[in-house]
Amino acid sequence: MDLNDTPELATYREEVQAWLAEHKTDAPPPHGEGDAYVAARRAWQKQLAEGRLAAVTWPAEYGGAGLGPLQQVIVNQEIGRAHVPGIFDIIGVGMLGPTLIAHGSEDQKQRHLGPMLTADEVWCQLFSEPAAGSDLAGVQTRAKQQEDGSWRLSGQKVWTTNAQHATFGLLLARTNPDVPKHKGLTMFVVPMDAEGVTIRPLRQISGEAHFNEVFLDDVRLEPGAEVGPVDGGWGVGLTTLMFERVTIGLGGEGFGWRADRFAHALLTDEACTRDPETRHRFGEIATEFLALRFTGYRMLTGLQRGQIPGAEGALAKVTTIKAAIAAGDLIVDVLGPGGLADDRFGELVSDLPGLKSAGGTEEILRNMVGERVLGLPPEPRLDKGIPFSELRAKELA
Amino acid sequence: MDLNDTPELATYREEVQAWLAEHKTDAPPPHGEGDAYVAARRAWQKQLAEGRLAAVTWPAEYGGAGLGPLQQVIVNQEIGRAHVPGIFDIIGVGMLGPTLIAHGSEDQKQRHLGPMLTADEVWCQLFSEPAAGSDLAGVQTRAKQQEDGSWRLSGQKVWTTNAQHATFGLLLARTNPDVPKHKGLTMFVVPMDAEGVTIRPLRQISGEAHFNEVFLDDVRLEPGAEVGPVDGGWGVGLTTLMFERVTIGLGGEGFGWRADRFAHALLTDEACTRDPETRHRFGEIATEFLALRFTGYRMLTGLQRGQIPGAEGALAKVTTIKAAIAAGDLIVDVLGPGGLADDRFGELVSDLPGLKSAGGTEEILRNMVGERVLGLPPEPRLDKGIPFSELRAKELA
Amino acid sequence: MNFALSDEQEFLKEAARGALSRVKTVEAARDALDGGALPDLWPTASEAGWAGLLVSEEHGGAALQPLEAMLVFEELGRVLASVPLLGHLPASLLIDRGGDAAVAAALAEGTERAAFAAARPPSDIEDAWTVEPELGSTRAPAPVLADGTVTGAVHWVPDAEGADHLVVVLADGRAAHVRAADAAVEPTTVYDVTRPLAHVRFDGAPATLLETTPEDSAAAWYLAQALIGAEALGASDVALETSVAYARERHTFGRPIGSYQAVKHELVEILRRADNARSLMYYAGWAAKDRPDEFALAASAFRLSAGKALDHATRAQISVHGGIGATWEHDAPLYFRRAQLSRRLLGGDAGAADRVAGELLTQARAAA
Amino acid sequence: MNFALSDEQEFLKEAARGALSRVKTVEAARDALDGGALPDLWPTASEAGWAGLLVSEEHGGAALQPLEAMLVFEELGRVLASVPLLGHLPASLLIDRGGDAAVAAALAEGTERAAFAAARPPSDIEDAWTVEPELGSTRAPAPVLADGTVTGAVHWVPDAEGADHLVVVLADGRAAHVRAADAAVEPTTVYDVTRPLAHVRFDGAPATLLETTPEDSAAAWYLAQALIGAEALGASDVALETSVAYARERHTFGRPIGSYQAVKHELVEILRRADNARSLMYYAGWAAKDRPDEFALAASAFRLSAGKALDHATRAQISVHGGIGATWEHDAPLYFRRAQLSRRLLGGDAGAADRVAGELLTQARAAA
Repeated sequence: MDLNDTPELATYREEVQAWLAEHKTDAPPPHGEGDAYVAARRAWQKQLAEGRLAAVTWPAEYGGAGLGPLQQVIVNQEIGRAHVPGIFDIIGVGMLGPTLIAHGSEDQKQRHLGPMLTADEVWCQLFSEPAAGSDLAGVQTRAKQQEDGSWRLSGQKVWTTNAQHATFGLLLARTNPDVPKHKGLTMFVVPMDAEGVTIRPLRQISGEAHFNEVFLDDVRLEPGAEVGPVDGGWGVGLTTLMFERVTIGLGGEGFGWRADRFAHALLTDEACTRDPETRHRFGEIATEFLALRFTGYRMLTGLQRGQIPGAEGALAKVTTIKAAIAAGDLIVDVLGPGGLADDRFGELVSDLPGLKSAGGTEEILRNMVGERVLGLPPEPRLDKGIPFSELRAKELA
Repeated sequence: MDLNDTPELATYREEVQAWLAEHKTDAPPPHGEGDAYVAARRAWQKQLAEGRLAAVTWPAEYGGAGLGPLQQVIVNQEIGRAHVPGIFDIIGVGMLGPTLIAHGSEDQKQRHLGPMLTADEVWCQLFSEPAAGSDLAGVQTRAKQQEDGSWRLSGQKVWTTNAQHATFGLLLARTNPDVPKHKGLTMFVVPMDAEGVTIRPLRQISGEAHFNEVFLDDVRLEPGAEVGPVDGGWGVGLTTLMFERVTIGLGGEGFGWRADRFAHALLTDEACTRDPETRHRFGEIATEFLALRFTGYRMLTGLQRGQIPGAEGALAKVTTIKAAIAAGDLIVDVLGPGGLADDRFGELVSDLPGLKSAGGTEEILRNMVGERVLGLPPEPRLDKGIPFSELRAKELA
Repeated sequence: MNFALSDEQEFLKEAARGALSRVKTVEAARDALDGGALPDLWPTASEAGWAGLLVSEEHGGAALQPLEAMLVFEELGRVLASVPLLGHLPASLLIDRGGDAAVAAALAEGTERAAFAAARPPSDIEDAWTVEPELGSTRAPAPVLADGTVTGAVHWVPDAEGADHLVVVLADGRAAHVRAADAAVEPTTVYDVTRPLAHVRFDGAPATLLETTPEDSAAAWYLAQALIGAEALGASDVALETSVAYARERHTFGRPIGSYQAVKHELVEILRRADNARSLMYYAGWAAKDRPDEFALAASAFRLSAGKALDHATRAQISVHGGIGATWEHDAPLYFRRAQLSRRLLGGDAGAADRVAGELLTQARAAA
Repeated sequence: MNFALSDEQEFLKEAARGALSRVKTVEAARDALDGGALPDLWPTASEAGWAGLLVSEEHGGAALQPLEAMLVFEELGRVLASVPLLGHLPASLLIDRGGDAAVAAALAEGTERAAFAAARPPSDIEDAWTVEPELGSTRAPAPVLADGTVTGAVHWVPDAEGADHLVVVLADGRAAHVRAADAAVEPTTVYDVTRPLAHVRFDGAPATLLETTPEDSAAAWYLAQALIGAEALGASDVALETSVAYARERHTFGRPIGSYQAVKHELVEILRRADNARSLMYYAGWAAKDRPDEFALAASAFRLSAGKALDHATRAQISVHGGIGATWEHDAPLYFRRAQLSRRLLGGDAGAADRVAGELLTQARAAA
């Protein structure tokens, strides 16, 4: 039980601190709005990349630092302490880049990883669809190969972060509807400026638009746009989801959902800090956030020993959302209607019900953990082995 | 919106009051232990029967008063006000008698209803089995008809109230294992003193034995012991369950689970009655008990208009258990370890987790309401149409 | 014994639903979030006779009971209709009982509007009449009357904007009538734009003491509690209906999502809570008429039960609908906003829970 | 950074599990409900070195850390083993630091036993050292020391029966050593017969003031909190294991019940809570050693998290098992009894929640 750095890590931390001390004056503020701010964030990611702090765990040959999760955490911690923002394209560098490294062709790696790392090209993830959320393998976006080996793409994607900034998207499409649904999918690289791509912002309860809808109307893709084998897209997608889970599982404190922050909020009403019920509710919420922090350290210890992350991340996500919802409710209960008027808390209350569905609904996560970790039997699956085209017909019946 | 008696009901209430005023001196105390007490309770039921207060809703021809649910409630209320116990054999008179009236042969009615009503013969319900709880149609107790038309019965029943006092039991057995499970069941009248019947008390968490296990080892039943058609037992059983649901749904206050009782308990620690959290928790619990009381009046209004009870009863049962558990927890939280030492509350805390399963688990009740009331689709059923013998083989595999 | 709605009451509900169906209130609620104007439903309310629902016949009202008012609010809640009756009805009740007859008649007719600067009655452990604070958990003392003028502030007052008359409950529990023009009314909305609120400040405002008792002021407070509850119950029913419809038709893994226990049981939980709340609405309605001494308990229990039912229902509605349920275009967030503000209004659901406990503990002490 | 157990710690757990596996402790717990005697596991505890686990080497102890003690308690909790270490370990810690060396050595060896008449340290809103009352929600003042004698009462003291020494925390936070023979120890058990308790009354009992600080007394209190948590975590894991096994093999409607979402999600909830509690146990163990100023927060959070995990786990265990889970013959009720008493012991889970809030609010005030 030891949270101290080994000598090597301590040295690495000093190097990171030194780099940040030297460059932090170039950094934009941690939060901001508008195109100019996005541009500044992209420029700052480029600087971080040059300092080898943007993709700590990527292999050196692709511009990463070729280091482990502990070094990644040290970078995150020091970036936090320096009060500067981290990389802009978390989805690209954190999830899609690693997917390309694992499944992409050498050409794709050479062409895409560099600009992704420097944020010269931002990426977005085009997996979810209106009718394929929990059941991701149910994607209906259709890709048909042409005589010349090129592809024609039609369909609709949703919940796409950064689509408006993205040069490329990693897209899951159905290439063969006449086989069971997991078997007829292929992953593609899509240029977001291609003809037929339309992006529409999707507003949340709070009015903010953190996501987009992306419409694909007979979009042409060059031959070789596929990532991994044709009809082998499901396996490629699972890699992305695995990296997504690590990011979300360790991410809670990144949103600023921390016990100390909520304690600070309660102090705006000193009287409530003496109310037994408020203290009891806060104590229980804070306990969940503390648990998340130290679960994070346990996950890291596992990652560093080469264990593949999975269940803990799923449970951590459930706890994160549950605790953050309870925290928002408590603070607004204490402050009254005026508390809802405060954007910090009003938005917290507003955004969280939606986040329950992001990155896998709670039901899906609990099924996954129940079956993979506890070894409980799965639900009867009525869609097993049935060609996708038949399934659709059944649903529409 | 009117809770007053109509003139006729007011008159009936006065008659009931008058009868109770005259006879209450003969009544045993509402609670007690031991054989002598049981004997006194049975004698008291006999007196109530003579006063036509034991089976208010039974037809007059079978010794009932031939009246409606409102009169039944008036009798319950006045018996409560008089601080005398009600009938002893609630299961017989409340659920099994009505089942015989609906499905029994004229001989069975003539033979059994009279002694049941006077508690000269107490009855018990032999439906549940160790492997057939939620899934009642899965009963394995086997009944085989002999050349002479008699039956041979073997199996095990569980959760049987009053088995130790019972002269007869109403038993659900499998008469044809080679058809789907709902189709091969038959209902029987079983003499509890028959050779091969063994009764074993089943202790609860609290140490009390409210239930029994009943073992049936090649028990012989006379020809004509079946109630309703052979292989038609499922329909007969549903009748019993419907009457059971009414009893449970309206029963909460019968257990003494009432907001006022718990308020009184909290007064043992005056300090807690000023604690905001205790007040908040109690207010929420009390609100559920109040809702149950007035849901009861709504159900009665429906019954009196001839509506068949069902879902409301199921939801009322869920609320009753949920609120009673919360009440026990609150009181013991307030009183501390000494509260658990108090039998009233210690037993409340102990018995309730078990009662969650009695009369249908919460899951089963929610499925039922979701499908019958909200019209939600059922779960895929893997046992539909499969002969019972095959199902068993699969489970044991 | 008959514990169901009468035919007249059923008809009142249907009529209200019909009248409200002519306006796209839910769409209007969404547009209002982007600054759009809400439709003026006051004419509808006046024509339907809701303005004078609780005013006596001698003042031209319908002289109906709180239960009828709750039934109307149930319908308003179903469609998130913004009609300033939450302020008007309790205020008109008090004016009718002890105020200017001409004003009472104008309020009944709907040619003038009143709002209610409510104060929460004392409890078994709190002996002051208190009002909503601007921020925080400590309730503020109610305004005071001295030589014919009222001084004090009441925050988050529903429907005060555009009202002609204010009925303000005073620190001693009596109620006074103030012309809205004589008070400083600072309109505001927060989170749920269908609920117009205001900070109302009295700085020596000329006032007429009503010939009503503190018991009348308390009845008006509990009436407001019951109306918030009825509105919540109506909204909860819609959240259930839309969620059930979606769960029947939306498929995942080859099955309708409503066939999965997690979804099915969650939807049944909405029904269970709403069913309990409905029983308590009937209790509150019955008590208001036949058991006035139980109205504080009944109205508080109903408001708590319905408020918690709506809070749960709107969260379930969002999660059953998946991501789409949390988008601007969907109705679910509008019902969620209603739930979140109502939960904290006029003492809050938590205050209602405390009041239920207080009433029952008082009974128990008396019985002991 | 390495946030996992060391090989030595894993070995300590395995050794404890092995030692306890030789006694049918769960069966004994059931028989004890009918008046049977519990097996005396003190010899096992002494041989295993648990008695001197926290005593310094100079007094013949193992000089291990609180985390090691928690790991042993996790194993005790798994099998509901009744070993009087909850009283002995905190008491031996204080005697070792500031008491009679010979006594410390005897406690380390296990030839003599000590119990801990604990007092809860002051918080940000409560400035007194308080002890458990006999009944009710108002905590009592800790005993006082005057001219060498202690006077006062402490209720529900674990393991006091049969102890040779009592360490009592005083109203000023210091700790005193009293020979058990000089105090009135009234043994009692309530609900969970595997947990021997006692009402301890000091009526001018001769006492020796320990050379320890109030900080040491506080550390002993939080150690006891962490031990209750560890015990609960172990019991929760067993509730999960037995429930999962049953859910995989028990069929209803032609499927294992574990394939139904209602059951599956409930079992995952046990895992989620236990997993959070385990992270906090590591936090408490790490803080005890490397961040003493965070031990109050860490131990309280761990006790709360593990206590609530066990409460939920034992209820789920009973309901997953259906009716059979609520019968005398089944183990589930024994774990349920453990959960229900532990929840209310030594300040209770609720007290731990309050302490978590108090510690964080204090930090926030300091930072503000």
